[in-house]
Amino acid sequence: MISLAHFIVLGTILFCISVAGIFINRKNVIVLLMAIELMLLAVNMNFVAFSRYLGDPAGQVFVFFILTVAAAESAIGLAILVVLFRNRATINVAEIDSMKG
Amino acid sequence: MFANWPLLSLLIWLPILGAIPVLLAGDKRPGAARAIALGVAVLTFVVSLAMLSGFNHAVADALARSAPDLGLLKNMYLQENVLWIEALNVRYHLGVDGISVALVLLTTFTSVLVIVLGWGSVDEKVSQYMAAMLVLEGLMVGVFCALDALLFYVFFEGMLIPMFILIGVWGGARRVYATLKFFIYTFFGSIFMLIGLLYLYFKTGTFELAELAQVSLSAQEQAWLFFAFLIAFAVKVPMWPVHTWLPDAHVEAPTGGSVVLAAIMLKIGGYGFIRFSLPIVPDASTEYAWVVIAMSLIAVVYVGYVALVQEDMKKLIAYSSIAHMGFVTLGIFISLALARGGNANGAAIGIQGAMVQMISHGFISGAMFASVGVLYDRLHTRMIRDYGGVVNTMPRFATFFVLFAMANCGLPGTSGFVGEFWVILAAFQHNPLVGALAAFTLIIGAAYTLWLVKRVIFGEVANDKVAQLKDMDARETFVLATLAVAVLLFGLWPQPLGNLMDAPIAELVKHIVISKGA
Amino acid sequence: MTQILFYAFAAVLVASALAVITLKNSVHAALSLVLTFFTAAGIWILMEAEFLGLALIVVYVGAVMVLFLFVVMMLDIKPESMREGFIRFLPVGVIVAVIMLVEMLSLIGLKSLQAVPLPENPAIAAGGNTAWLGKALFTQFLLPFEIAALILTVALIAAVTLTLRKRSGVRTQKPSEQVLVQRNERLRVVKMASEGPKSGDAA
Amino acid sequence: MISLNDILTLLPESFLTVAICALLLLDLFLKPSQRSVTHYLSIVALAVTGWLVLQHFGTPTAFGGMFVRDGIASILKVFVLLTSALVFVYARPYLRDRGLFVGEYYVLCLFAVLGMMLLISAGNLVMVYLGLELLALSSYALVALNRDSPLSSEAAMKYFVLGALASGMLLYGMSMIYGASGSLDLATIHKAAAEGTQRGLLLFGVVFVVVGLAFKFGAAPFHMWLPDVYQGAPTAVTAFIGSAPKLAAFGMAYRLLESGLDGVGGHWQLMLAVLAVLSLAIGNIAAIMQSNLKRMLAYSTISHVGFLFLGLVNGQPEGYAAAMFYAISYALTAAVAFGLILLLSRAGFEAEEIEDYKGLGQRAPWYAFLMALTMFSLAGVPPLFGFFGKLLVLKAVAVPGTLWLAITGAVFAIIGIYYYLRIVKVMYFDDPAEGAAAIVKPADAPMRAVISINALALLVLGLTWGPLYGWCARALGITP
Amino acid sequence: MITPKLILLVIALAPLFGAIVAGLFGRQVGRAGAHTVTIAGVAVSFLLSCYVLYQESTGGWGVFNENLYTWFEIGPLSAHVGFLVDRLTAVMMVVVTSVSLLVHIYTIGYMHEDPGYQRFFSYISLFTFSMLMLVMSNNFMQLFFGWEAVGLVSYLLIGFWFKRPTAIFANMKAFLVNRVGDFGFLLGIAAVLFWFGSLDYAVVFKSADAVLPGKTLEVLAGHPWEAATVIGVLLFIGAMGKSAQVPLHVWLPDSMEGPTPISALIHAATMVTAGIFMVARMSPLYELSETALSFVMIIGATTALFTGLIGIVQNDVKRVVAYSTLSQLGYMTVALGVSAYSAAIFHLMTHAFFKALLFLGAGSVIMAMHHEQDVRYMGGLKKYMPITFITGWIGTLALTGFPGFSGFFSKDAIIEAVHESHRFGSGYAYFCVLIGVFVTALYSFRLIYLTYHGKERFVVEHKDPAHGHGDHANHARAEHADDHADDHGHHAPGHLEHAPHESPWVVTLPLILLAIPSAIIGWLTIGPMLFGDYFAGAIVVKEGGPLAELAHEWHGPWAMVLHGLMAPPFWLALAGFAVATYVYMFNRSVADRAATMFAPLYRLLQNKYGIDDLYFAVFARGGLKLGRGLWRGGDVAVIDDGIVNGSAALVRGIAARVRRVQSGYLYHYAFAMILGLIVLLAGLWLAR
Repeated sequence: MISLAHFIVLGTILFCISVAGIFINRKNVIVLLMAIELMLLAVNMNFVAFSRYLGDPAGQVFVFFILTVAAAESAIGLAILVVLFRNRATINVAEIDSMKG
Repeated sequence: MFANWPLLSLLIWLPILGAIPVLLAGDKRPGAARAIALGVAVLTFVVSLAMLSGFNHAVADALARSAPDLGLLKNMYLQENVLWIEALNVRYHLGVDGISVALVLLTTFTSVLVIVLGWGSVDEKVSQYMAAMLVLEGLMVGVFCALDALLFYVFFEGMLIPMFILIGVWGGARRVYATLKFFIYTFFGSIFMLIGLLYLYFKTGTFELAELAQVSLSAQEQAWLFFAFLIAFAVKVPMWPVHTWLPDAHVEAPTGGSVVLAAIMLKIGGYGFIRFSLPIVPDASTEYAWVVIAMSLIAVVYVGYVALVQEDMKKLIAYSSIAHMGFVTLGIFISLALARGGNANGAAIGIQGAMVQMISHGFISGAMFASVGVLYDRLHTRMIRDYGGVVNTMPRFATFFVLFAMANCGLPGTSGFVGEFWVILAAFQHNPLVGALAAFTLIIGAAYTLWLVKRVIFGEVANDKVAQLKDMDARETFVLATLAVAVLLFGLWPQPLGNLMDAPIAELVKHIVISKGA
Repeated sequence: MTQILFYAFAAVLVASALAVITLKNSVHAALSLVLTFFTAAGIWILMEAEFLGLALIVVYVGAVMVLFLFVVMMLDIKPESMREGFIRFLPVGVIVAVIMLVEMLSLIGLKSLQAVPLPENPAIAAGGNTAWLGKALFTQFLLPFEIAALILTVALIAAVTLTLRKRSGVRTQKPSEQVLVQRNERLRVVKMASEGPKSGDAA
Repeated sequence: MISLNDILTLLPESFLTVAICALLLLDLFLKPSQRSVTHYLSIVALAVTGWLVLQHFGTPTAFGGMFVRDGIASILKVFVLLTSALVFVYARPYLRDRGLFVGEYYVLCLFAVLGMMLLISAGNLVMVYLGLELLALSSYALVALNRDSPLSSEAAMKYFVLGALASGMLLYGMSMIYGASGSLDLATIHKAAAEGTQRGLLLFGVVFVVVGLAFKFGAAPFHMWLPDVYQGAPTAVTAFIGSAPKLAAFGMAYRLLESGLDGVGGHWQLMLAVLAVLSLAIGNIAAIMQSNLKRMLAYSTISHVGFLFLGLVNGQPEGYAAAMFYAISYALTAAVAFGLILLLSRAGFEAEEIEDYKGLGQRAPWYAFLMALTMFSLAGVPPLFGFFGKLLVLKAVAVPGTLWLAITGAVFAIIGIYYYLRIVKVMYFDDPAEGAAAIVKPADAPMRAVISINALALLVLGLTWGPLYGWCARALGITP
Repeated sequence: MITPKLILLVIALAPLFGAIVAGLFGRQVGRAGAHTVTIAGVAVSFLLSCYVLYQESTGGWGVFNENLYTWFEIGPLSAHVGFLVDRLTAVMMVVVTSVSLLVHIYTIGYMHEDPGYQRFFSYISLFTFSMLMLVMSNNFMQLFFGWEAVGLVSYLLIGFWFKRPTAIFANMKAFLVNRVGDFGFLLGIAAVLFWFGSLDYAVVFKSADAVLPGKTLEVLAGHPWEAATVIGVLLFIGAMGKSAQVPLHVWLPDSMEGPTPISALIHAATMVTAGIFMVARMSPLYELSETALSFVMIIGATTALFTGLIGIVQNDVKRVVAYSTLSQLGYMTVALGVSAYSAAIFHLMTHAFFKALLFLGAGSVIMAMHHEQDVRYMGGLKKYMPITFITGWIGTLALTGFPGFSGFFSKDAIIEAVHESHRFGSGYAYFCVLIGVFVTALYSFRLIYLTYHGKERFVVEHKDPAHGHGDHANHARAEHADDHADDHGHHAPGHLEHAPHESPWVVTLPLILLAIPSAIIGWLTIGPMLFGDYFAGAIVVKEGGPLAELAHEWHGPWAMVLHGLMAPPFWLALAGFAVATYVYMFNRSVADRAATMFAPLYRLLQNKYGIDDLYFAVFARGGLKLGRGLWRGGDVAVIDDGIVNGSAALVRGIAARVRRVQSGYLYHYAFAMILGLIVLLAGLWLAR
């Protein structure tokens, strides 16, 4: 039978992949957003697993909220992205450094 | 009759609040601003005289009632004690003993003169200048009256703001550097004291100086606290090697600023040693007295030599101030060592000497800076080489200047002599070598002062500028004459000061001999 | 059986996740993210979290990813331009990721987790996963539920505020005006004097 | 089940929600010229909410512990509402000059306020998360509010991505805590943490939670977003996110760390200590070199966060009280600071370069004076408000064991003093630059009145801060 | 009611009153008013002093010792203003007031052209007051007051012509050198307080024998010093400053920059003898330390001989007299050193008269020569100014100790005393004082001859009215230009507009009045003062002091004169006289040949043994160098640039680096966060 550890490890791996994605990718903001979605997925994975193994609905309810918020979040994120693109005609992260120091 | 008025609060808040109408008068109407400021300052001075009489009455009553000796810092008069921050048990606790009274009087007295000095020499942003001066006065009085450590600290730090502005706005060419240096230096010193106080609060749950004086502390705690206090007050005094802010500040500050700085602010350092270091950490102070003594002696000799070669009059006087303040710290810590050595009389002489030295240095250095100001207002240079033979064109000024110079090299009959003499006597009893090094000031002090006099006052008229100098007007004469009277008075009749400070010093000596190691 | 499925799903999941962050073309990345979500949903269903599994697919694949693709299309970014210097940073990323993975795994303490027994699924008693969740959601978690609604409102307002803008020079029908139109705005009756020859002005 | 009590307990929040929705609708029917109605109504809404917060009805907790209403919550909420109201007042002229005087600004701000209130009252990880997101999402949108400004959108982008990353980490931590304690309810977690079940997993989660917190506060090394956002966002927005959210962040920290994870205090206290020192160092040192006032204030914020953390590292009620007091004092001071920038800026001229303040002492003595007060307060010079915040915090750590922290704080305070004094220096010691007009708008009397009061309050509170601290202390159950 | 107290107060305060009136209200009272009031004041105190002396000598009063005013009183330490008047004091008072009075009168003539007339009178009266306070003091505190006060006045008077660079240099030098002495003096007082716990003479002297012996001070470990020696030496350092003993003698010759009356009053008759008086006063302490006394004696002997030698090669009238003063002070000091205190005081008295006489005479000559002071441009003045000439001879005879004249008695007594003494170094001292006699005679008669005898070495030319009061500036800068002698200053040395003439009576009268005691006072007073017990009680000498020895073979002044004619000093003096006569009357060339022959020696004397140059190089230049080093090296370089600004720069440097971390790139920010996370995790990992 699959133990809780399996799921947690899976979640951890996902988490690390998303982290790696965030700064391997130095160009495309959209991919950054996707990486963040991956991170949330990892979190959800943990919650589901824990809730299942604790036999407690709270975890899964939390996942439900996370999904909701994540949707809202990506909506706003993409909106900002569009505004940025309108102003800069690019979403290349390497070119977005007008404020520094 | 005044004994039961809130005189101290009056002394603190009168000038501070008095600054508001001065500001309202605005820079457009400098005349009004000056008048109001002078009025406020004079009034404050009058109140401080009332305070003196009230104090004397109170003391007399206490003696009449043969009130029991409550112990150090408890025999305070004209006390005002209100709970300020009840969560931290911080109290708005004011009170004075002889030591404070002397210094408060010095403050109010000097402030009047400073306002009068600024009357003519400051002509831009007059109202702001006067207001800053008044605020400064109030805060300084507060420092000398506070019996609650935190209250003390608040006044102690608050002073920096007006002084910062004074130097920065009305200062000379490098004023920004000077004033920032002044502020950060002092802030640097005091913040460690703050931590020390907080630690004490953690130990005792109070900021009452009298309580703190009683708390027992381990040797290690005392050592830490001692150095925390040392940094704070050494910077303020200032002692070598943290003295370098003073010359810059003095050089750049407007005349009034220099006078206040030299006459009063430096005293706060010495006062701090007497109010904090000695009572709270007597053992550590004894153990590390040699450090302070060494620093003071360096101040006397090293700084004396440095003063010798200054080309800027103000800088020279600034360095001489450092050297003279060296006697204050020397006297204080010598006495500590003596007291621990069982020589209470010697200790009393030493601390008395230190205190008298503080007061007299207040007059003398103030007078010296005022004199330089008089010259500066005319030629707008402080460089010694730009002067020479001033006596030919300004005989009256020259007379005063020579008098103050003589006081500065501690000629008997001037107040400058008394303090130094007593401190040297005490120092000799501690260790003849220390005494000898201290007495070296007789030579080096005379050297730099008289050389200054020779180059500035005597000789042929150096240049046409000097040839066109006008002698002092009534206002300047008034200021210098007043100071001259003070200098001679306390030189020939120091007894009043002695009487004023005898009791608290005796208390202090009695206190510091008791080890409080836990 | 479940084990095999789990490992299969997990493998695909990780692979597609890696694809998301490595693929050159944003569209491809988005699609592989979709795949990731599908497999994740599968795993959840393995864990008897059916509702969330389906919700994931509906919400993400159905809404979020479409939104992503929409934006990608809208901004039409050149794929090749978006991947320069990728190789350069790959090692750093890999190293960091690995370090983190090691740290995390060693800290989580898998031993104790393996020991955790799988309890009888309470959802079954509650009449299915959905009912089980629903009950919790609408009793204990009512307040958060309301707040989630607020959050969505905010998202709505925000998105509109940021993106909606009135373009000038675009002709559109204004029904409100069409409805409110008046008769006299449509046709104007012009009164004019009748034509007739007059004495004296014959040319 | 929901009782009337739950509703009553939640009355302030509920009212605010209703008010927001009402405003949102009302705003649709207002002509731009009537926008002031929205402005004043939203201030009224905040005021009424504040009044409701101060009423003593309802129960300490509602919705089965989801929502906590205790003394701390009330204090923090009151000041959140107060500072937000202040910011509204200060922001109006600025917004009007830049065509940003739109209903959305107010609605989003109010939503953010609501988020803060919920965050402050959160009794459950879910509530923490949702409150946080409500706040965060509104803030993202606000930063990007000026759609035509490249800087704003860039700032928003950075803020958004990093924020999402942070909340991802926070969630990951929460999931671990959930796994360890078997509950999302902070009270239960508190118990579990105390008992030490699944300690390893719990601690593992704590790390991520602390990271999430640090990000929200802007503590180094999770501060990177802060300077860019402060600089890029329209000043009106900077003023908002620069002041009130610090209070909310403190509330969040208190809920998570004290109410939740007190049992493993030793660990997070150490982490906070490290972050505090880092923030003090980076904030103070980096601020020295700044030429943009908003950016400088951003770094100073970081350093202040470092100080605030000092209050938390001992996990003692006194420490929390001190930190809370510090947060309040900081929020009020920051409001003035940004308010003055708003006041001095005008159409086509952001008064955000330090150079712009040359000779202000001559051009606008009164505002220069207020700015000086603010700077000295931020620098922590008595008798100003800011000093006493520092005092209390230092007092909290000036005990055997953490004395080194006090000394570190002190040393960096000395470095910090420099850049605040620099502003005063520029205003008073430098002469006005060529063609620098009298830069105070004659219009908008209420704003000038309010900001004057607010600035003078820094002085007055400096002399009479006792009751305020007493309030905080009582809220944390300290009996003087 | 006339009490002694009142009388003494009047004596002290009368000059002070004069000084205040002349000083503060000089413009109001005018010149005449100024000198009238001051002279009146001094005259009063002179007469009363004589009365006091009479009372003391006849024992009418006994020892008067009272405190008049408490300066301060803290705990045990109290300092008073009080008078201790016994015979010693009385003698000093008379000497001071009498010389002062005469100098006052003399000044009327000498300074009559000077714009600073009132100021001058105010100063000298002030000086008289300070000097009286010094001698009448009954405690160390007041002694030090007077000590410093006379120093101040001397400072002001040397620099009286404050436009002269040389003058203002000389007065600073004088003050500083005196300060070196005071340095020791003050420490001496501190030591007294340390061991006696009091500053009152009476207390200290009474308990001296009980307290001091056995007490030691160990400043350098392993080198205990006797208390008595420490006190003695320290106090004597003060005396060395005031009384210009080697090596602190350098200020006195330069002090001749001051107006001549000052040189007479302060730098010959009174102030410089304060040191002698002080040691005599402290005899109860000195008697307790052989070491201290030997020290005193050797210093004195050295001064007596070597400064005299310098006098031979000086050409400035006043400087010659100044060096002779130094040498005579040396004699007094030697006397102290052999505990012949009364001899010292005796010589002090006689010296006061004849040295004042010589100085005033020199002044009179200088006036006649229109402020030309160089003897090489004088000569043959006897026919122009007979009174000055005669009195000058009397003074010289007294100085050289011609039997019968006052100087003879005092000096011979000292020499004999030294001869009798067996103290360490007395041999050397005896040698010095003997040779000193020869040297004294040599330079004294050289001076006389060069001044009054021989042919005139100055030219009288009648100046055309056109050139005269030339522009102020150029010759005010000229070395010897007095501001009140403009119309002479720009002349080639030795050129006079009109022939020299005898000075007015205000000048000659004091000369005459001084000549009388110079001649006879010795004869009259030696008996009681030296060999009687006149100073008993005032001066304490251990059993078998040299004077006691001498007292045995004392048969009255006449016998002493006769005996003196056989004694070596007389023959030495005669030799000196002979040499001087031969060289300067008949064969001037010898002098020049000698100068060339012993060139090195001559140069050595010319440079005053190079001591001045040495001091200037070491203390003045060295001090400045040191100061500059400490300032630039210590304050500026290390503390300011190093620590203060250095740390600021350091912070700024770090800041610049820290800024660069904030690169503006999103992925860097994210990277920072993740790094932070990793670090925290690692920390936890380690903490586990």
